[in-house]
Parts: sequence; C-alpha cells; structure tokens
Amino acid sequence: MTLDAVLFFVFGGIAVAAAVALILLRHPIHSALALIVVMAALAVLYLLQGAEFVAAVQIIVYAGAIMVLFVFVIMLLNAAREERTNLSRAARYLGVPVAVLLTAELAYLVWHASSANPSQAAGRTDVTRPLALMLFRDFVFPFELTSIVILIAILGALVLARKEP
Amino acid sequence: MPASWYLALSAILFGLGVVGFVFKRNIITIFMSIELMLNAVNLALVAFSRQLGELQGQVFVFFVIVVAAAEAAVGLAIILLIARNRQSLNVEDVDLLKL
Amino acid sequence: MLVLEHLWIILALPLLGAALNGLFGARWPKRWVDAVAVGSTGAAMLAALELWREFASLPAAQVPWVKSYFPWMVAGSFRADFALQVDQLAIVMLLVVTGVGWLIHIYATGYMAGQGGYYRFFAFLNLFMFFMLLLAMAANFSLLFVGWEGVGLCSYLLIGFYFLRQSAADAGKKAFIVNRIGDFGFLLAIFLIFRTFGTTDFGPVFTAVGQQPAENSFGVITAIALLLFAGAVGKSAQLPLYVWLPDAMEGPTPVSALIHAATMVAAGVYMVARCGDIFVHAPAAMTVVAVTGCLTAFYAATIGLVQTDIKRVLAYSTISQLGYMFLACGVGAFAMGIFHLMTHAFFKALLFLAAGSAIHALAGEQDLRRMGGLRAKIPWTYRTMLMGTLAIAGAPLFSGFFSKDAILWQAYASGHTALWLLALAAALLTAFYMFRLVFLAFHGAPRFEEHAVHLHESPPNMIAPLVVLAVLSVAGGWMAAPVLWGGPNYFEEYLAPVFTRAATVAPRLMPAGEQAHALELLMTGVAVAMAAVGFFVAWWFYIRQPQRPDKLAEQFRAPYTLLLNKYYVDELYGALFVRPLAWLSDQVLWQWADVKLIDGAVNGLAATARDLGGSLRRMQSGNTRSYAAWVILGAAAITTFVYLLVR
Amino acid sequence: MTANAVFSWLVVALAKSAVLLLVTLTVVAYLSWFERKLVAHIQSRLGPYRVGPHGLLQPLADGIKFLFKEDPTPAGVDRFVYFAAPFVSLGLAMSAIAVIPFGPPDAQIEVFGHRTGLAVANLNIGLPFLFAITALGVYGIALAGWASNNKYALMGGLRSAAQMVSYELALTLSVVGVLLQAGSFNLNEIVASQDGRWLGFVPRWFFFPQVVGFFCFFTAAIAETNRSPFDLPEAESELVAGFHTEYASFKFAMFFIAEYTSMVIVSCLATLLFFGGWQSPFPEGRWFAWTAYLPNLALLGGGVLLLLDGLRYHRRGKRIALALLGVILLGAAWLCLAPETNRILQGPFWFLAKLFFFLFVYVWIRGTLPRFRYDQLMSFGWKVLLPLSLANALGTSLLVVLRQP
Repeated sequence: MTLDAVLFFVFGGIAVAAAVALILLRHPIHSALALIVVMAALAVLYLLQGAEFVAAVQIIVYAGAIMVLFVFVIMLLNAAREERTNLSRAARYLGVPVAVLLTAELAYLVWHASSANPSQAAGRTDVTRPLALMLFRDFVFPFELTSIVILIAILGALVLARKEP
Repeated sequence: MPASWYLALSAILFGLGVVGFVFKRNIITIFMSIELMLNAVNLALVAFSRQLGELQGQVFVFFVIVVAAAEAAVGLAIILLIARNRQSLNVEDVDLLKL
Repeated sequence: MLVLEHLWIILALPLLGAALNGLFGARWPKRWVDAVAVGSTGAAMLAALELWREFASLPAAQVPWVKSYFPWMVAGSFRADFALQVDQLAIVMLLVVTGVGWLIHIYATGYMAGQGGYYRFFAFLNLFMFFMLLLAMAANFSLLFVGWEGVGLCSYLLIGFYFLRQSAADAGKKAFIVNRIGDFGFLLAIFLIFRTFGTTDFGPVFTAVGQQPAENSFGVITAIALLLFAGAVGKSAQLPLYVWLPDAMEGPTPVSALIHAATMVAAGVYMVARCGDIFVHAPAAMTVVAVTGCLTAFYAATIGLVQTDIKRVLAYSTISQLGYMFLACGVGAFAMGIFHLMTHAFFKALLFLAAGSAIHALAGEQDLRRMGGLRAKIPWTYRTMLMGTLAIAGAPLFSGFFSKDAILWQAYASGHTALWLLALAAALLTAFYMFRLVFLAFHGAPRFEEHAVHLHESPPNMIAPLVVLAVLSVAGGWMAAPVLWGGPNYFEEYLAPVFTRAATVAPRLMPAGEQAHALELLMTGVAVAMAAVGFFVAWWFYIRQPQRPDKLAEQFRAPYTLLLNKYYVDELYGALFVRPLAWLSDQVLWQWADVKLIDGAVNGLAATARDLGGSLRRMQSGNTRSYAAWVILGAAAITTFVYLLVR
Repeated sequence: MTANAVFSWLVVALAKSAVLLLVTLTVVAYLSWFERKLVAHIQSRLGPYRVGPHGLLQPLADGIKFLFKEDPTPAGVDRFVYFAAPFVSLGLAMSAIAVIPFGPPDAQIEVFGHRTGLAVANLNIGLPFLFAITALGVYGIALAGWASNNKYALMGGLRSAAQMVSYELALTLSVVGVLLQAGSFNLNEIVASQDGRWLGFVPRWFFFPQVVGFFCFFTAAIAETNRSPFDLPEAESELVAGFHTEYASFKFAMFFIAEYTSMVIVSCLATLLFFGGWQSPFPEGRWFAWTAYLPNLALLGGGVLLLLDGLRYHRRGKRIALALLGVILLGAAWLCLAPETNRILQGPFWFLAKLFFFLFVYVWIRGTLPRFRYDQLMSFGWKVLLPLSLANALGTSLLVVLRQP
C-alpha cells in the first residue's frame, strides 16, 4: 500500500461521503458545505495526479468563487430547510433504478476504457508551463470564446437579477 | 495508482450527482448536484490526461470550470428571480410549463 | 532592427489612433483628438523612416523581407498568413503614404476645426492610413485585398462624411458600387491565381510566373493580368470606371487630397507595379494597360478644360495623371510609373490643400466663376498653388517635369508613337486647364462681393503643410536630374531590384548612346514647349482677353456642352445599367422572389412547426424533476448502447 | 519514498509547524499590542501601559481574559456551522503561513540530524496555494454571520462575502504582472528572480517595474483582510460588530487571531512578491560588507534603549523586567556575531524588517483613513482597482513580449 494509494482512498472516501451528505442533508447551506468538501477532496486528488495548477484553480474558482456565490445566494434568500414532499411518480419509479443503472454502467465503461497500465506522465514535474502554452497556442480560439461566454453570462445575470425600478 | 480507480470514483460521484438531481427539492441544491456532476467529469478528464500523458484533458477542465462559472452566475440569477416571484425555492412550485 | 523585426508596429500605430479616437474621441477635447491623430501618424512616419534606415543595411539576398506573424486563413490546401513584406517598392509607398498622410493630418486639424464629427473624421482618416499601409506591406494577394477593400471602405465613409447632404451620401455609395465592379475583377484574379499557382503569396506566385515564357496568345496569365487590371481600373478611376472620382469631391478637401489624389487612387498603379512580373508575361494585357492609361489621360484632360468647380478640375486632372502612370506601367517602365506616383502625390496633395485653403478663405465657395483676385489676399496659398501648378504642368526642373517627361520619353522610346502623341496633347491640355484654374481663382478682378465674405489667410497649421509640400513638389524629382546630362536616374536605380525579373522578361528596347540622349533631350524640349503653349493659351484667354472664352463657348456650343456635361457618361451609365438593375431588384427580386418565395417558405415552416408543437405539448407535465428523470433515462439508454458496443 | 523517510519528514514538518505556530501566535499577540500603542500615539493617547512595562503584558492579559470569559451560545443558531466557522478561519489562516519562505532555501538548519530549510513547505505552486487559502477565507466570516442568526451578523457576513469576492479578482490580477516577469509560481523562485541590481545599486525588486501592481495588490489585500478603511463587515457604527457580533470569548479570539494572521500573511506576500523577500537592499561588495552586521546592530540598539528606558522607569518591578529584557537582547546580539548564525540570520532579518514595515503601514492606514461607504467600496473595487490591475497586466505582458527576441 503506497503512500498515494492511502491518500487516494482517504480523500476519495471523503469525497464520496461528502457527496452523500450533500444529498442527505436537508439545509441548503449544509449541502453547500458538503459540496465544498467534495471539491477540496477532489483538489487533493488532482494534486496526487500531478495536476497542480488544476488543483489550485479548482479551489480558487470553484470553491472560492462559485460556491461563495451559492452560499451568498442562499444567505440572501435566507433559504429554509426543504420540506418533505412525496417524490413525483416519474422520479420514484424511474429515477432511482435508472440512476443506479447509469452509475454502474459508467463505472464499468470507464473502468474498461482505461487500460490498466500506469501513466507515463505521472513523473512530470512542471505541468503549468506546457499547460499555459497549450492553452494560449493550440486552444487560443476556444479560450477567447469562453471569455465571450463569461461576458454574456455576466450581462445575463445582471439583466435577470436587477431589481425593476 | 492506476487511472481506472480515479475513473471509477468519478463515475460514482457522477451517479450521486444524478441522484441528488432527481431527489432534491430545493432548486439551489439541485443546481449544486449539477455542479457535483461537473466535478466528477473533471476528475475523469484529469485522470485520462494523466494516463495518456496528454495535457488536453486538463485544458478541458479549465473550460468546464469556466462554463460552470457562467452557468452558476446565470442560474443563480434565475433562481433569485424565481424566489422573488413565487416566494419559494421548491421545484414543485414551479410547474407552469404543463398544459 | 526594431522595426524590421516588428513590422506590425507601423500598422499598429494608426490603428491604435483610430481606435482611441473612435472610442473616446466623442468625449475628448479637440486638443487630445489632434494629439492622438497627428501623433499616431507622425509616429508611423518615424517608424517608416527608421524602417528605411534599417532596410538599407539589409543584404540584397534577404530582399524582399517577409515576416509572417500568424496563419490567418487555413482551408484545405489554401493557406494565407498574416504576412508583411518590405522591398524598395513598399518602402517608397510607405514613405509617401505616411509622409503625405501626416502633413494632411496636420492640415486637417486646421481645416476641419469646429466641424461636427471632428473625432469621427480623424478616426476614419487614421483607419484609412492603417489599411493603406497594410495594402503597401501585404505579402500575399489575400492580405493585399484586405487593405484594398479597407481603403475602399474608408473612402466611402469619408466621401459621405457630411452624410446629411444627400449628394454626399450618394457620392459615397457611387464610389463604393463602382469600385465593387473593379474589385470583382480583382477577386476573380485572386481566385484564378490560387487555382493556377496553388497559393496567393507573392514570392511563390511571381517565381512560378517567372518560369513560364511570356504568352503571346491569350492564356491564363493574360486573363489574370487583365482581371487584376480591372481592379486597378476601378480603384484608380480609369476609363470606363472613372465616374466615381469626380463625385468623390463631395468629401472634405483633406480627404480629397489624401485619398482621392495622393494615395488610395494610386493603389491601382502600385498593384500593377507590384504584379509587374505577371503583366510582363502578358503583352496583350500590357498593351491594354498602356492604351487605357493614355486614353484616360487625354479624355480626362479634355473634360478638365471646362469644369468650373475647382475641386472637380483637380479631380479630372488626377484621373488624367493616373492615366500617365498606367501608360508608364503599360510600356514596361514600372519604376517611372511609381516615380510619377510619388511626385504626383506631392504636387496633387499640394494643389488640393491649397485649393482647400482658398475654399476655406472664401467660406466654402468652390465655384471658379465666383473667385478671382485672391492672389493679394491669401499670398501663401497663392504661392504654393503656383508651385504645384508649375510642377504638374511640367515646368523645367520641377518634380512633375522629370517624372512626366520620363514617361513620355519611355512611351516614345518603346515605340508607341501614337500613345506618345496623345500623351503629349494631354500634357498641353494639362498645362492649359491648370493655369486656367490659377488665373481664374487668383488673378483678375474679384467676382464675389468682398464685404459678404471677409477673406483671411489660413492658420499656420494649414500653411505649414502647404509650404512643406511645395518644397517637395519642387525638389521631389531631382533624384532623376542627372538624366539631363546623360547620368543615371537614381530613383529608377533604387527600384531596380524589384523589377529586375520583369526587365529581363520584356527587355525594353531603349535606344542607347549619344544620339539617343540627344533625342531624349529633344523630346523633353518638345514636352516643355507643349506645356509652354498651354500656359500661353491660358494666359491669353484668362488674363489678356477674359471675355474670349465665353465667345468661344458661344461659337462651339455643341462640343462645349458635351465637355461641360462630361460626355454625358453618367447619364449613359444610368440608362444602361442603373435603371434596369433598379427595375430588376424591385419588380423581380423583391416583389416576387423575396415576398412570394422566401417569405412563403419561412411562414410555411413556422406554421408546420406550430401545428407539430400543438400536438406534442400534451407530454408536458410541468414537473421539473420528472423532466430530469426523463433526461437521465435518455442518458442511461445511450450509455447502455455504448456498453453493448464495448462488450 | 520509504516509510522511514516519510516518518522523519513528517516529524520535521510537524516540529516546524509547531514552532511556526507558536511564533505566529506570539507575533499576532504583540501585533495587537503594537497596533493599540501606535494608534494610541497617532491619536496622542498613551494606549495600554498598566499591565507590564509599557503594557507589554497586555496581550497576555487579553489572552487570559479570552480564555476565562463566559461563552454563551445564542438561541436559534445553526450549531454546527456556528461552531465550525471560527475553526475554519483560524485553520485556513494558520495553514497559509506554512508555505512562506522566511529565508533563502540554502540557509538550512539542523533538526534531529535532518537539514531543512526555513519554510515548512516549498510548494511548486506556492502562490496559487496562498490565493486558494485566501479564497476560502470568505467562508469563515460569511458562515459565522449566517449561522449566528442575527440580522447584523448576517449583513456583515453578506457584505464580507461580496467584498472579498470582488477584491479577490483585483488581488489575483495585480500579481499577474509579477508572475509574468518572474515566470514561476514558486515563491522561492519568485524571490530569486528579484536578485541583482539595476545600475549597480537599485535592487531588482518587482516593486519598481510594478508600482501600479503593488498599489492594486496592497489595496486589495487590505480589503481582503477586512481591515480599515475596508472593514465594513465589522463596521461597529452600522452593524454592532458585524459577523462576530454573537461570538464571545475563545471563539471570538479565534476570529481575532485569524484576522491578524491574515494581516501577517498578506504583508509576507507583499514582501516576497514586490520587495525581494529576504534579500538585503544593500549591494554586495567590500563597501557594504558591514551591512551583514545590521541585525546585531538592531539587537544592540534595542537592548541599549531598553536598558536606558528601564533604568528610568518609575516602578521597581518593571524597571528590573525591562533591564533584564535589554540584557537578553544584548546577549542575543553577541550570540549572532558567530558567522554561521549570522549567515543564517541574514534572510530572516531582512524578511522580518520588511514584514514589520508593512504591518506598520497597515496600522498607520487604520489610524489615518476613515471608513469607506459600502457603495463607494464596491464601485472602487470594480471600477477602479480591477481595470487598473487589468491594464497593468496587459502592459506588463506587452513589455515581456517586446523584451524577448
């Protein structure tokens, strides 16, 4: 049992547990916290796979910005615990088994899609520089496109959330 | 640590996201389950990129994160509107789309 | 090697100026707008000078100096880079454009002062500079075409600068549409080039052409050359597509000077010279070029005789001078064409600016018949105007003298005697109508009520460019001076590397030696004599016996009216093309095709979609989570399918 | 790595963290004392002077007070979050200290026969890590505000969430210039890339090319740490005490310590990114050899001052205490004459000097500037700071592009 195997199981376990908590907890804030935990755990897993920068971004953007937005909105709307209502028929008879089936199949597929041989890139030290080069050379057009997407999203959010005078 | 383990983990997380998506009633929480699914996908992408020794996977993670940010902004704005207009965050109160 | 490494700087400067003024100029005080506009173009000029300096130290092996910055269009086998190219020809163009452009910017700060849309004017002007420089530095036809269209766009925007005036708006549209015709030919030429040579980069194309023999029958190269020339005809206002240029005078005078006299209209000449390698391989095309140019030169001159709008006279003289340039290119003397392009840029810009200064002094009066006697009132304008006139008329030792007579000599020496005679006549007419303009405007008695308009000399920031340009139009040609005593023409020698291949393909059978030189001097004498005759006739008519011209007009009413109405060409085109087109687009394309066909189809689709939706909408339960469940079901189905594939 | 190596590495890391923790806590405690003194003198008051000579024991007293006060839990709080929040803030703030290099990586000390540098961890992505920590710092405050079920606290939490998210952008962007010039995320390398001199005497600190960046960075940093003039989340004039209204005794102490720790961290960042970290401002060479003994001089001066001051002090106990302190300092000055110690001391000395300067600026600003209004705060962040830092990043990148052939 090597060190990163241990770390994998620890943090993978944390991630799954937090995800379950996200579903079971009844108050949106608690769910949000659970999700943040998931993200942090995932960041560690990224580190384990040598994707340092992705890990950092994961924390900064996901946990640090997006989830803050969620928490902010929850606080703003002062959301209450969600009340019990019976599941909708479709959800009950369809959702549960299908979700399980889906998970199983996905797990099977990816398990087989990934050949067992360990990675060549595991030992790579500095991934940030090549990553940047790739992002700004090969993917520069999509990159700029995403910036436009963001811009549009900002405008949309503004227009939607503005209080009508 | 072979990539398949990471992939399996991501599949499980994705499944949990799906379950949350179907079962939660609070719109915000449903939205969060979607984020969970996105995260699962990111994990898969990173795992693949490590296994293939290619960085494209990580680049795509960036794009996913960007899109997630945009989606969060707009989605939360919409949720804000819903909450404002019908004083409730329960999806079952938002069902005007039926005939 | 800063600029040589970063050629894009020269382009970026005017573009930056345009962006700044266009975005913020509306809110800025005039001072800032001036600073940005003049500063950016001035910096561009400095950059061009620096480029010249650095280029001089470049080994001949590295000329033309091409720098490719990034792939711009890649489609299948087609690939066009954003690549810039510098050789002697480009250097000359850059210097002329930036230099004259800068002076005209300075002038405009005075001329346009206090007019609406001041910042807009300078934003457009800078944008024009950008496209013009791009055109001059482009390293492939695709990029050249971008610059080509860009200058066209800016020309349109600036002609229609006073867009509230119907005539201005129409003139803009006319310029744009007439240019379209030529550009269509140009575009076809580019397609044909790509189809033939598989690329649009200058280097490969020209080398590929160079390997072929000159085709004496009508082949693909001739086709390419003719199509290219069609583009040039449109841009440089040659027969039969010249009609837009006179109307373009609706734009502000600095625009007329910069775009419709000095630089843009010369782009056609530049393009033909740039493609010299292609043209020399198509003797037929060369002949077409020469004949067209010569005819235009004479034809426009005749119209210029009787026009009464000062700017239109200059416009027609521009057309005819451009004709000279094409004549030069047509007889294979590309260097001479470029030479005349440069000198013409100097003195024609000068003439326009001086005319603008006069118009300015008269508070917008453009009609020669209501000018006169301005000499004493606005002395500086008068002096500079006179310099320009002498230059264009080809008075000895002025710049026009060297360039124009060189062209005449080349025409004669290369054996096109008929063309030479026609060009000579055009020279006479040129001298005549130019001096007619000067005499009408500046001599004789004032023909306007002086108390109504209070005359004033223009501010220094308008006079200074005039003086500089005057000096240039006097001295601009002296690098060809040694020709007079049998020496070399340094300008031609400077450009020689660009046209070596062309020269080898079509060796211009120039008579050499002593008697040849004597002959050349003789020809020069003849040309000067012609100019002198023109001058004296003008003097006789407009100083000695001012009533004479009207008498003549009485006697020869028919030709006079014909000239006055510019041979009714506009009316002709109107009847031949415009009205039928209007009818077609109105009756057929709109009433039938658009309304019936397209709208019908669209509405039909919409109707079907509505009915479908109406029948399908019963599936909607409105419960979000059941929708989610459906989505997941779909996802699961797909996954199962994949799963089965994998197993 | 073998289990043994892992173990020893773990032990050393833990030991270093523990030492660092203690040091930080002390520093923070005395930072509060320093602040109170300085602000007091700015307002021409005396500040604490009862407990210990010059109130030097005041922090201790405060600590004791924090520990022994009653700790009520208001009704209707969300217990879990209410208790978790202070731990979150403190834990994050403390963990950020771990990646900060106080001295050059080659200046190593012997611990359990295990040579180790002056930083707990030398991360490849030190800077992003720090930013990640800062980004997470919001939660402590926001959640505290939400959990304590009090409208003032909620307002404070909301404000801080909005404020920190807004200024985080400017904070991150203002550093881009430095990153572009240094070409690395590793704090050690960033400092190393500031080595050398312009014109032989101006140190190659990024402060000089990045003045704008530094301005944006420091302003955003003050806002990020919720210090005046950006301390709206705890604006007592409008929100009682903001997010920690409902917190008492030890939990409040945690917030308090977290805030001051983040001050320290931000000052460390400013030192590392813009002022050449541990590097001495004096150039090398014969003429400046004596600067190696500046630390000793500082200690010596401090000792002498304390002695003189102590001997003039009006109460005996304190007189003795101060004199003793002075003697200790003198002894330290003497100890540091040993070349090895001296060499290792150089880095930390300059680092701490710069750090102290920035902390001083912090307190100075607090003592000088009035508090922003909330809309002013927002519009300043979005309409001034963000564009400025963006422009700075753009300009720097253009510079870098033109610089390289």
